[in-house]
Amino acid sequence: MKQIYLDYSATTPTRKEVLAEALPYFNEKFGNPSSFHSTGLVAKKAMSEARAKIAEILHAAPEEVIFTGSGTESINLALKGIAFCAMLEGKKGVFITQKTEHHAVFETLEWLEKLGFEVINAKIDEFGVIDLADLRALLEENKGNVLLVSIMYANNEIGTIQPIREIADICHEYEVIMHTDACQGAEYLNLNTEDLGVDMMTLNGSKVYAFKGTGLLFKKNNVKIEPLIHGGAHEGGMRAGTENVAGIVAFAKALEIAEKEKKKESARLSKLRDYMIKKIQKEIPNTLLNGDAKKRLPNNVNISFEGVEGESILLRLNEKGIRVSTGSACSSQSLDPSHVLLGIGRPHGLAHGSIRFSLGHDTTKKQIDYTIKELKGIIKFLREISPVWEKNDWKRKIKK
Amino acid sequence: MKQIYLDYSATTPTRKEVLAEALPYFNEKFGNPSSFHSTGLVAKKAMSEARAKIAEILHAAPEEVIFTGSGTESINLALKGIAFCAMLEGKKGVFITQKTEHHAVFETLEWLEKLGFEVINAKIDEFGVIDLADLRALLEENKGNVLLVSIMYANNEIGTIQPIREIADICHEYEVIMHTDACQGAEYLNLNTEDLGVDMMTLNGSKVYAFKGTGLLFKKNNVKIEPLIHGGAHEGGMRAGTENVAGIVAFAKALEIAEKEKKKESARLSKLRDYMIKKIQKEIPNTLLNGDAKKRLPNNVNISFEGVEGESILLRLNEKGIRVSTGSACSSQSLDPSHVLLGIGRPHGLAHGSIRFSLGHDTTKKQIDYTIKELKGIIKFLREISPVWEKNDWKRKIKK
Amino acid sequence: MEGGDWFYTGAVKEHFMKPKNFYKNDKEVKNFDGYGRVGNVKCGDLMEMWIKIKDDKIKDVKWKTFGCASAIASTSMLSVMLKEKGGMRLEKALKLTGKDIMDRLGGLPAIKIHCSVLGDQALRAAIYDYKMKSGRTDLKVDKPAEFDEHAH
Amino acid sequence: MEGGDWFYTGAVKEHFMKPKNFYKNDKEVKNFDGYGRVGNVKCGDLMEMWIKIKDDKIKDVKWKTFGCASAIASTSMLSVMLKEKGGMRLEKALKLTGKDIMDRLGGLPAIKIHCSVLGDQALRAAIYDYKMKSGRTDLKVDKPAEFDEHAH
Ligand SMILES: Cc1ncc(COP(=O)(O)O)c(C=O)c1O
Ligand SMILES: Cc1ncc(COP(=O)(O)O)c(C=O)c1O
Repeated sequence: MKQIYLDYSATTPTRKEVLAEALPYFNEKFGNPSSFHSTGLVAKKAMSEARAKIAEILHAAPEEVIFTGSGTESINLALKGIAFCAMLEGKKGVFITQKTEHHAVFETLEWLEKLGFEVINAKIDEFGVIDLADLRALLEENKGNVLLVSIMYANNEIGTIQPIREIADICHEYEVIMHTDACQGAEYLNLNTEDLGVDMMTLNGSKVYAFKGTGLLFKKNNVKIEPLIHGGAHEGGMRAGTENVAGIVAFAKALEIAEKEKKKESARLSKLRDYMIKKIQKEIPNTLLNGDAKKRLPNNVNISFEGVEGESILLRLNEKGIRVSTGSACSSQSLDPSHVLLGIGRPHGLAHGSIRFSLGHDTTKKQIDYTIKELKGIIKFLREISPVWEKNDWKRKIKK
Repeated sequence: MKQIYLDYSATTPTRKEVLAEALPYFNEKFGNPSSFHSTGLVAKKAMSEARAKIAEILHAAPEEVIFTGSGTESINLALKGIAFCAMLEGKKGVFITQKTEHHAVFETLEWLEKLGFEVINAKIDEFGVIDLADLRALLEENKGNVLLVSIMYANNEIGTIQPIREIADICHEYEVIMHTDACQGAEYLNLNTEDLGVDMMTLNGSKVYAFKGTGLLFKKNNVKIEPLIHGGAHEGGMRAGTENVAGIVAFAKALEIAEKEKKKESARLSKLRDYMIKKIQKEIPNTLLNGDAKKRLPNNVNISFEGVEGESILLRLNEKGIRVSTGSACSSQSLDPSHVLLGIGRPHGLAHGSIRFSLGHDTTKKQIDYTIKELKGIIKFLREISPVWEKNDWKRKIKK
Repeated sequence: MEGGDWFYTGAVKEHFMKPKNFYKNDKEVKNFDGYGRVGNVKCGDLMEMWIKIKDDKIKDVKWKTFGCASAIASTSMLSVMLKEKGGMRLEKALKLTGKDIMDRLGGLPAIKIHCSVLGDQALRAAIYDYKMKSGRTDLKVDKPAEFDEHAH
Repeated sequence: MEGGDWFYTGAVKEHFMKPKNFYKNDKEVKNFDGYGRVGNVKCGDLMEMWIKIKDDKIKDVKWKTFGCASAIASTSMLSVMLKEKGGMRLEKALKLTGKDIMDRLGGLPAIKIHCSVLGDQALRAAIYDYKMKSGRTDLKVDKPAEFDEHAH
């Protein structure tokens, strides 16, 4: 049975061209970039070129690109970097964010709360889009006290795209630094940081057909942060440790390809996405699209199926070779329903019954058709054995 | 010109068998271990098996192995993990270490000093071996206040091996937790944590023929630390972020091979090492071995050449295809002489004139002979153009 | 548990993919003697159970479950356990624990254990319902905490 | 600067691997007119320079250097600059800066710049020595900060 992978938002395979570009750095050009001899300098050169390539894509200076060991580390570096900087000056302060951020943002902020920082969530609407007026009000209310605003570029579960430029502009009116977690946006959205106006931005390799365990933080030169990992002058003193040269080379190659294919691939997938949403809603009754229909990642389809529970759908699809996700991969091991779906106001029943299909490079219309055919049967059966399908009334309440 | 790589302590190439084992996890078995579907579970299984393999080598429980993105991160996790734990309880305290630790340890501790923690160096002798009586005295003096003792297993520059078991025993007499940075020891020394008695231990992949950008922290279950990177339940909640599955698989394979070949390879290299030291000292006058002749890594030769400066030796050897290092790779970009050599009391002149040859898997006697032949000519020439070779008297003072 | 390319054991998979004795329509349970319902949608697990009693033995079982694979599988497995060997005696059925079901499933991941516990609770609720309807006050079963008077 | 498999420029490499005009023995500098020594072993860079003056021009230069590749290369390059085109006029030599040497080397990494600066200091020390010995008090050169009376 061929696998139909519809979980590209959880992670992507490494593309062949990307792996090929990186392979020599494992054993042929394996030097430590900090070494002074030729073997080291060859590695250093590869790293510098990768950095320059990415800087060009981001419209940034090379030294504004800090390579990290994951998207999560990059986020921790941005948020704690600002917090520790304040702490060393004997200050605390306020972080503004919103409810549908990735665990990496909200758990980091939860931890900073324990250290005495304050965290405030700006309001979002039922599609997960930030309320700009509320953000402005919060900035006004906490004037002089806000250390950072962190709002994700695109949501990993429901694909909602935030108005990053507008958010950055408002932050800058109040002279507040803005960070965005762009892990899910990199493949499809504009990464020009001049256009976006952000001060810091997180990307990772595992979502762009590069390596797991790679990430980066774009940080404008004028933004002062403390390092998260000490121990050497690597990455401009911002992230110590022997650099993952192969991973960095792969990351640059992958972003380069993404940039080249962005327009075409986004158009292709947006069409597939809309086709899939429409067809599911037509063929399966009592479903609900989560997230915004338009301000949405080209590859994201997130749907709640009334009366059934997500894991059961996931595992039955899995038996048909179809790989999908309930909420984010990170939370699959948790029993709580997705904080994102609860965050946009979905009742628990619907939050428990959601499936994220995330499309990607290898996704075809044929795969989508096959998936929907199988899905239809699965939902039908699970509803048949579900005690909430006919009896409960929450399903009627939420219908629009 | 064939390259003679004598800088294995800076980094190692990935071994063919190791790369082969890891390659499928880039695109064939590329799933996110947190994903619930089969593609995810296949990756999870590989990771679990890697963890179990390593746990067996360390004589630890699988959940006592926390994978990180480098040795440096592992060290930061151990040290800051303890510090933040204390901070959240409203406490500060003392860290005990010694002067020849890797930058990852001493720069992390320097940073913790800024946050209000105290750092004390235990005395070492001229070979870099810790003074156990002094350690005990410090523990006695600071009774009830010491949060952690961190002493490296083997030094990366001069190869000195510390009496880890004795250190751990003394720490435990005072009920103090002990961490060891074993990045340089993994290939050659006993990694059985029951034998060593340590509570935490750092290893990394880039020194054991696995991947750069991989590391781990062994942490006994009863040791409580705060995570360094928040954002998910990965690694038992101790290190969030999508796991570097390929890197983890590679790490386990590499440690497995190391364990198998440890005895034989240590014997082979010890012999080569002693041959090299003897031959250099015989053929080149006015040299000085740095570190202990016996309590020494099998692959480390570190020698000061009077009257010449290390970088010049390094670059002239490089022209002959020979790759060596002055001090640690990390500090190559710094003008200060090695903190390790100054730490064991070498005068600046000799500290500036040191070269580390670190042997490894591909090193042969023929390579050593060729290296010494070239080295001899290079030292001769550099001394000819050196103003300190005949005139200065520091060189005589230090001779023994 | 982390062993293969499936999260659960083979038995869980079997009972999840091909559940036994699940409720198909009202006619099936028309002459049943007890009914129980536990859990709620908020927690992500909800179960209904119908039992038919004869000679103090459980002669038939039907169920419905909203929940994850382990919830569905454990209810299915419970129904098999109750019906096998001519039907389980009520006395014994009342002693059944979540662990018994779990053991038959070959174990469950720690985080999922609460699901299988729901099965024995649904059973107890159904037996309590039977006790009330039949006047079998000798049956040692208390009113379930979540017992919904109106549903019965 | 991070461009290749060598840390420095081609010119640095050339002058480091094949340094020009370095001191070979005392006889060579017997009739030289000025001597300077700057730097110290502690900092990792130390330089000696001997100059021969004729008609206010530097006719010959010899040097010794303890230091990194850029220190050796920059002294070598300086010696070439001083001797070329029939020898540099003292006046012009006194205006030489570290940057001039660096430019001829095609640049140096920021962290290494201080090394090349040592070359012009050694030269100045040597010219000061010549000034003292020859009574050429018109030469605009001050006593070097590190001037070692006993060494001269
Ligand atoms: C002794 C020692 N500790 C720590 C490290 C840091 O490891 P990494 O470069 O993987 O961060 C190294 C090597 O770089 C080392 O030699
Ligand atoms: C939106 C978002 N932020 C952050 C991350 C974390 O990235 P990583 O897994 O590389 O740490 C992810 C994916 O896991 C993500 O989707």
